[in-house]
Amino acid sequence: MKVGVVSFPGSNCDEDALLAIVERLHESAVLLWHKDHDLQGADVVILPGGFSYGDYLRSGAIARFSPIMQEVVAHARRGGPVIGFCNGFQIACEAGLLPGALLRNVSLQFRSMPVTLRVETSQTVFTNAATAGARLTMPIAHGDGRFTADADTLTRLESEGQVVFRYVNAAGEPTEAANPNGSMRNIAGVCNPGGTVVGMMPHPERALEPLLGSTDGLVLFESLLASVKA
Amino acid sequence: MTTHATPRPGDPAITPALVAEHGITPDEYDRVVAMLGRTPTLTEIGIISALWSEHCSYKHSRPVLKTLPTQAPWVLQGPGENAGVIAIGDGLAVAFKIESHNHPSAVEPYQGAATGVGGILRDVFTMGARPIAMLNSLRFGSLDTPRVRYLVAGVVKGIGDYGNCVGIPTVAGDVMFDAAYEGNPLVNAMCVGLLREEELIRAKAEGVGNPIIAVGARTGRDGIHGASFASEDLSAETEAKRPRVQVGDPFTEKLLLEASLELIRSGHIVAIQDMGAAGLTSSSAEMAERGDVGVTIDTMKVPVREAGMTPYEILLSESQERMLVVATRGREAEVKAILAKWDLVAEVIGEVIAEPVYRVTEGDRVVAEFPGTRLVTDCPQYHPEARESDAAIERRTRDVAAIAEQPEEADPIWTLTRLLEAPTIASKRWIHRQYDSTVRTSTVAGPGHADAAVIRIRGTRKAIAVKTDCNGRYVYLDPRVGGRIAVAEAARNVACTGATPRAITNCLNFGNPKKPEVFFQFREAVYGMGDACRALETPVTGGNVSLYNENPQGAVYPTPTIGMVGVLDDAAHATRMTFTTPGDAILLLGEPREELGGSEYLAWIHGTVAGAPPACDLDAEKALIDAILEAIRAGHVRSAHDCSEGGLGVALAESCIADETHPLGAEVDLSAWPALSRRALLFGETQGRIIVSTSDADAVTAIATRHGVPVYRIGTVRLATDGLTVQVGASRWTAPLATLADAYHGAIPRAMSRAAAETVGTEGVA
Amino acid sequence: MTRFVVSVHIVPRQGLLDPQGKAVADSLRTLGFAGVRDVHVGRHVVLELDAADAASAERAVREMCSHLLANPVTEDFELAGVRPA
Amino acid sequence: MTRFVVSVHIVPRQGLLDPQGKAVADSLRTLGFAGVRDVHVGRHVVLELDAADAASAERAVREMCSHLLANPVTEDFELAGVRPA
Ligand SMILES: Nc1ncnc2c1ncn2[C@@H]1O[C@H](COP(=O)(O)OP(=O)(O)O)[C@@H](O)[C@H]1O
Ligand SMILES: [Mg+2]
Repeated sequence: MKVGVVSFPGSNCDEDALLAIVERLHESAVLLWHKDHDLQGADVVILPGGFSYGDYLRSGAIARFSPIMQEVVAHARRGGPVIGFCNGFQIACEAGLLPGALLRNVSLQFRSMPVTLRVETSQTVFTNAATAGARLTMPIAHGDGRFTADADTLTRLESEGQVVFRYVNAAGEPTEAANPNGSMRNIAGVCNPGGTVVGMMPHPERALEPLLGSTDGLVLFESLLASVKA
Repeated sequence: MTTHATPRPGDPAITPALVAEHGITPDEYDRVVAMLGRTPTLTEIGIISALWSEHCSYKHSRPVLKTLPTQAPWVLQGPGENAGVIAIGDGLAVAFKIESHNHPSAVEPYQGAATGVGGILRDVFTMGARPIAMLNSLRFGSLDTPRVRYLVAGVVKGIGDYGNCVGIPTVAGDVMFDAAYEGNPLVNAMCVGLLREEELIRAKAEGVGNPIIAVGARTGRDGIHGASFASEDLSAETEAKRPRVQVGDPFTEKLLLEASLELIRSGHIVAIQDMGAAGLTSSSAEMAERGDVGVTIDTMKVPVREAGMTPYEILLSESQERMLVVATRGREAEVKAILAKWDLVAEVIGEVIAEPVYRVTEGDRVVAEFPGTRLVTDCPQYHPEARESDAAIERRTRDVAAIAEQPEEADPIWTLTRLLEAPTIASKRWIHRQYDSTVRTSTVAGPGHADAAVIRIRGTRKAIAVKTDCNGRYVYLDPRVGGRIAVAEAARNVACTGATPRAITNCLNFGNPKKPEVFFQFREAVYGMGDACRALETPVTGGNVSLYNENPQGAVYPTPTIGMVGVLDDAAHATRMTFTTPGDAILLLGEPREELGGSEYLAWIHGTVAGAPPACDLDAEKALIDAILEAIRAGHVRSAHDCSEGGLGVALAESCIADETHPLGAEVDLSAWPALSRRALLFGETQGRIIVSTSDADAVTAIATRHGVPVYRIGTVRLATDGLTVQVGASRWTAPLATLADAYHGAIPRAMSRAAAETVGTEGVA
Repeated sequence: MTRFVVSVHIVPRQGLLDPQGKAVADSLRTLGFAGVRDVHVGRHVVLELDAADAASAERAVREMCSHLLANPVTEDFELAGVRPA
Repeated sequence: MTRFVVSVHIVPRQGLLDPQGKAVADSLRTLGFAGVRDVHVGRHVVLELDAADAASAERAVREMCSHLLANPVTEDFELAGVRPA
């Protein structure tokens, strides 16, 4: 498997994502430069976290127009796997790869802390090795994570199984207190209808080693490996 | 030699008033005239005012700073560069530095703090190091006032937004609240970077004919005279200087970081320096001085943001996110190509020259010219008078034992709960959850988890531990002892995680040095730091002096903030502060004494800052550090937490509740010290003590004893539902953990929730 | 070509949660401005651009808004003014 | 008491760096809007409030701006409109 990690100007989790693939999964990975039009043969694209273009106008708004994004969108349209973490999720929404938008946290503050997620579907390229209902702990670190969509979109997401993760408390319930950013219906991650494009605010690439406190992010990468190798 | 420079048409005449406005004394002016052999131009006056400001010249502090120890086999770069550097083995090195942004933050907390972070980042990456961690040391007045809450909210958001955007984890720090900082908050930011030893680059201009290149953001009119502004007392007039604030652009900083590291690795450049305080002026003059070469700069070639900027403005602008580079002649195109890749501008603006002058031109007109490097070296040095203030002596010698207990103190749980909600002691989570602490996937112990932050070094088994510390109250009451404690506490915190303390950087926040009592504090505190650095083998590799932190109400507590760096040979040894396992033995390393002076207990419960601060026995501190390190490395230690503000009682409670997701109880018997008053035993801040939890009390006891460290088994870790039980003699009290945790974790969020009304103007960018 | 200054308002779509507006309203009331009923915070973007005439400046800015400046999912925009620079 | 809608523009002070404006301008040019010279991004605040008359609504909002809505160090504000709700 070959993973392409896009480096936008202002990406700052691109190296973390690359090392996750290379050091933890022992698969090959390359950085994809935003000015290029070349996916370098990547089977999978990661849109990493960070502050692309400073997120100055709106998170992800400017990055979406990078030359490389045309190729990423084309790859996704062909059914190629794409996952966006944090800023990558915001970019994917802005680019129309995923529905909805990510607005300023309801607290109006940046939030950096571990959260508990409930896996809502295993029918995606990135969650097929997990069981629906499983709980995962991993860090978030964002100021604009409040997932928002209109009522019709929300209904469709729920009925089509496109809600991938929800913020839950220790008992597994999606309560208001467990929601770090005020997202609608505690949504932490969503996917496209085919389950090939996933976006999520939390950072699974920061939860791959016991030394760093959690290995719960591994299941996403294992799922990916299983689908790509299948 | 004589130098030549002609005034620009329209320049004002050089009058005593104009000279005074630039903060230049008549004596200093005479020195300038003697140096030049003529009347200086306005541009030259501007240059002198910046370079001879306290901020750039250290004219009041240098002789005292020279007494600090700066050497050890692992020190690769001591004071004098953009940052200090120590070797950590495996061919790797760590660059680190702390800097203040107190004055800008007092005026505009959001931008002031943000640009402070930006500046210290640049200091580290200009050494060739990739930043891997940020710390912040903050001092504010009482959270009861709206202005303070506004400052706290703005400063924290500014620090967070900048570091988060650049993508450097902010992992540790320290915060204290005291009325002494009311008008003068302290905002000190520290950055730590990692490099390979051979990548170390110094900011030394070399090679006649080499081009000097301005890199990064364009120069605007912002922050003109920030450096001399940082050297004045805050007053109503300062308010009028508001437009001088600078606005930070962390996105450009991130690009500049990547471009600079790529430049340094490319081999196309010989030197690089941040255009920090006093901008182009100080960066170019300092680079020339270090290389002992001449330079010439044409202000018309500097990329500007606004039309019509004068040489004076261009030289003194403190626009952020800019660098000055000396490249190898003939490589200009390569340098520009690297910057262009990152969408940044680079323009050749000058040259290293054989002629021993510092020259600034505007096109063909020479607007400033100084002989050789005398612009830097001729700055006067002052040896101000030092005298301890009577007020400090009076406070120190007050008999604090005579202060009567309040009736509620009959129940020490009441006192403990009050102390846990003192903002200085309470959890700082409201602050650090606004900081991305896990980006770069190397944070082994982040803020609030351990006495210091632990960052693993990829590709090795190693990790580093970092922490800032300083109790300004101690320094105020006894500067020498307070200076020692600041270093000792930082070392102890780092050692509690399992790291060997290796070196410090420091930020000396004091009042007006021309006042004898302030200079006394300064001199004695630095001597105290030096004592401790020698005893603990942690030399000083750099730092920053911030004077004039005072307003008409008086000076801040003298606050020599210490930034300590330690090294763990095995990241797996990283040890946290909270209990982990019911049934573990709780040991106290070190000896409680009857020391209440300078305590948070007196300040918070009794509103009194008085008494002698706790003694600091440096030999005992060294033995304690050696003992805890040996015990941790032998694998015997489950948690380690030092006793600081709030003493043994608070440290025990923190060991139970600091990790909100995993609280544990404890049962503790402190009957072994019948001679001590109960409040000194529980809340006195005797130094040199660590609480350890262990499954092998005998092994830890044997190690401590071998190092000559007193060790006591004081209790056992229990389930959370058992609460915290403390027994002294025949009396026994139990506190439910929920009560303690609510006080500790809820205090600052509760205080700040009142702040919503004051913080909207601090929005900053999205 | 003439230089024009065009300003646009980009506002959160009606009915969406506007925490910033709410925080401002709460703060204002806390500060004693009891008459405040409701507050909404949007963006005010001022563009200086060269165009053949006012109409084409306006057309260009509308296009910028629907392309980049406003998020079609959550925001509405309106032109607030076009004038020669 | 009448209900008024007052809108204000809060813009970065002239001469100060406006990173947001710069990023947007750069991006618009990259998108092909070559005529864009300069962009500034500020806030557009719409307040609904009860006041005796338009003049006192305006007075109140000016006070809110200098107290809370605009950062006096880095921003300027201007009233953009007052109308009955
Ligand atoms: N401003 C801050 N930013 C990040 N972390 C902080 C800050 N202030 C305190 N912390 C963290 O909170 C914990 C407790 O700090 P402190 O009370 O200073 O410890 P100690 O009393 O042992 O020196 C440490 O992990 C420290 O790094
Ligand atoms: Mg503490």
